[in-house]
Amino acid sequence: MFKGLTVGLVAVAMSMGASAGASNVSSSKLIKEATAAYKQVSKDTGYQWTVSVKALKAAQAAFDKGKYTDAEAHARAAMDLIEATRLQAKIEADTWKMRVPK
Amino acid sequence: MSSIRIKAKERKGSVDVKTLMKHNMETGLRKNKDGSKIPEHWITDVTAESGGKTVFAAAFNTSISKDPYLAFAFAGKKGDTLKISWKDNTGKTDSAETVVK
Amino acid sequence: MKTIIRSTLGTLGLGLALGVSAGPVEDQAAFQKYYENKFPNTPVMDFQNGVYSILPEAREQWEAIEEFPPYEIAIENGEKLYHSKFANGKSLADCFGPEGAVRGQYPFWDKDRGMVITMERAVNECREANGEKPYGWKKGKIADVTAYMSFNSRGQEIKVDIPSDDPRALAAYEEGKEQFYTKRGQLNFACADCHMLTAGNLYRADTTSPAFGHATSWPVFRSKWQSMGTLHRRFAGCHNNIRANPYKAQGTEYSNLEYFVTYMSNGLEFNGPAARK
Amino acid sequence: MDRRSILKAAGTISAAAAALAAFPRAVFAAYSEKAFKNPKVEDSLNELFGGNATTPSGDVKLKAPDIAENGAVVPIEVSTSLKADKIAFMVKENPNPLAIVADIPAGTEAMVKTRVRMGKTTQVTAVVSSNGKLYTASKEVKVTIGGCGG
Repeated sequence: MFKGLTVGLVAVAMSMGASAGASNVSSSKLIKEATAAYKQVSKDTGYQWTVSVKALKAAQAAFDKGKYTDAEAHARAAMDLIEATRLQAKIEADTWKMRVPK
Repeated sequence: MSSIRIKAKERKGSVDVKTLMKHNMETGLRKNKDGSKIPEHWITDVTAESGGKTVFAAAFNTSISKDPYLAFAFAGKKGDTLKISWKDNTGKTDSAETVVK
Repeated sequence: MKTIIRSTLGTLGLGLALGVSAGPVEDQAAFQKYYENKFPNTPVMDFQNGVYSILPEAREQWEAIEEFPPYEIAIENGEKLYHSKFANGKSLADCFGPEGAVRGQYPFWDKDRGMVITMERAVNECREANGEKPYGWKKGKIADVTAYMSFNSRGQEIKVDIPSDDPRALAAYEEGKEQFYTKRGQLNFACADCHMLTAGNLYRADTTSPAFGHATSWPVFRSKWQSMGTLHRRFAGCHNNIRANPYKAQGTEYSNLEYFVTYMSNGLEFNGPAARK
Repeated sequence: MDRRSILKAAGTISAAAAALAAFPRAVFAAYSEKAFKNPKVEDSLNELFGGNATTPSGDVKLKAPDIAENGAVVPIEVSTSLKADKIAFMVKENPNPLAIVADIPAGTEAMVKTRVRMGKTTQVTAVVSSNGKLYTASKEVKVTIGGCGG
């Protein structure tokens, strides 16, 4: 049942380790990409995970403080969560029907 | 409108009383959004009188739930008046009267 | 990551048949049957008492609360609001009758407008039609007024209708149904996961309630909130719990979900307002 | 109302004057700082009853849930077949255990129901004062942290 959570946590952990050499420019770009992905998923699926919103906000907050490495980590985490949301929607598009009792 | 709701019903010479008092019963432990503590504010004393006599009284701590509920029973009959009053730690008071059914 | 999510599908083996059932009537019968089989000791009409229909220990505490329920204050406030005059001299009573005992008529499919009308929406539309500002959707005055109206409607049968001459009504129902059965949020839960497949199980310290009977008792005074709230307030709370962004109260998603969930409780009675944990 | 609390009440702001007038001056228990704002059950009992020796008794009936649905609103009921003049209720693990003291004048049933707050799993105790002695009944109430906060 908590597989979705695991996905999220793994995603965050992976992202944290992969953001060396972050700059104003590169983190700004990542945040923009994540925000664009967020908007696209909203459009496509009609819903979001709360944690994606939080990660995006955290990325922006870190960016505003000049902590670009953190900002990139949060932005990557957001992207992964947003991607997982898209995947969930894709799987569920038909799977939900299996749960209807007959 | 009084903060006190009373239901008083006689059954074989005994009056069952149920009362609910609208009061926040602030414990002093909760915090506002800005982090400041909400000061304690609670009903300290409740009294019930009927026929010129106190038929029940209670003192509360802050651990009584929000909108305190009390139920008790006293010797009385249909048609008696029952008055319930409370006072809180800020000196505020309220009271309400009902006729026993 | 994909493999991780896919593996969830593999663990779905819950003995459910594939495929979608025929229509709303069959859906409802199968839905109700599911709960009757799962909780054979619960009399059918008792499902309208929510989780207390399956938890004797909690039921005792609930009954103690019901001796003088906290929602009585809301009913009194609601009565005042219901009869208080708008600026134009009218009141809610001009829309819903002297006591507002109309709970049994909602939610309904409005053919002219092509949408589900909930009782909360009807209240606010009555206010707006009379030049008043609408109440907020989730708590406060809307909950007080509907508490009064629901109280006066207690015992009315739930008989939500899906007009067969308007395919959009069935589409709205199907949308609500999809909402109910679709996994959402980072925790990957559907309404049906907690309130159907594992209804009655513990989630940390809380036992989940059966969805059969979910829509009967609103608005509710919830101890957790220490205040009254509407069904859509609770929907939003549930979505937050599974880490999905809630939809807007009274938006299409929640209105259609209410349409479906209430339809599933057809045959039970409206018994709101109620006290819940 | 004991002497000390009358003096205290009279000494507070003017609004209290109205409060005092509205409130009957009888020998009934009134809120007292010493009894209620006190982490020690023994001290509270001393303050309330002039002694803290208690005896568990099957004649004291305490109704409280084994598992509280919500720690903020736990329904409790205390009653006794003893001839009681006061009933008190304690929540051991609360910062100040004493929750309520009720007076039972002649003619009033030795019974009280209310709803109390409990911060965590705790022993709760009903204390009945009868003919100058204190009788008790206790049980444990489990308070759990919910999983579906919403």
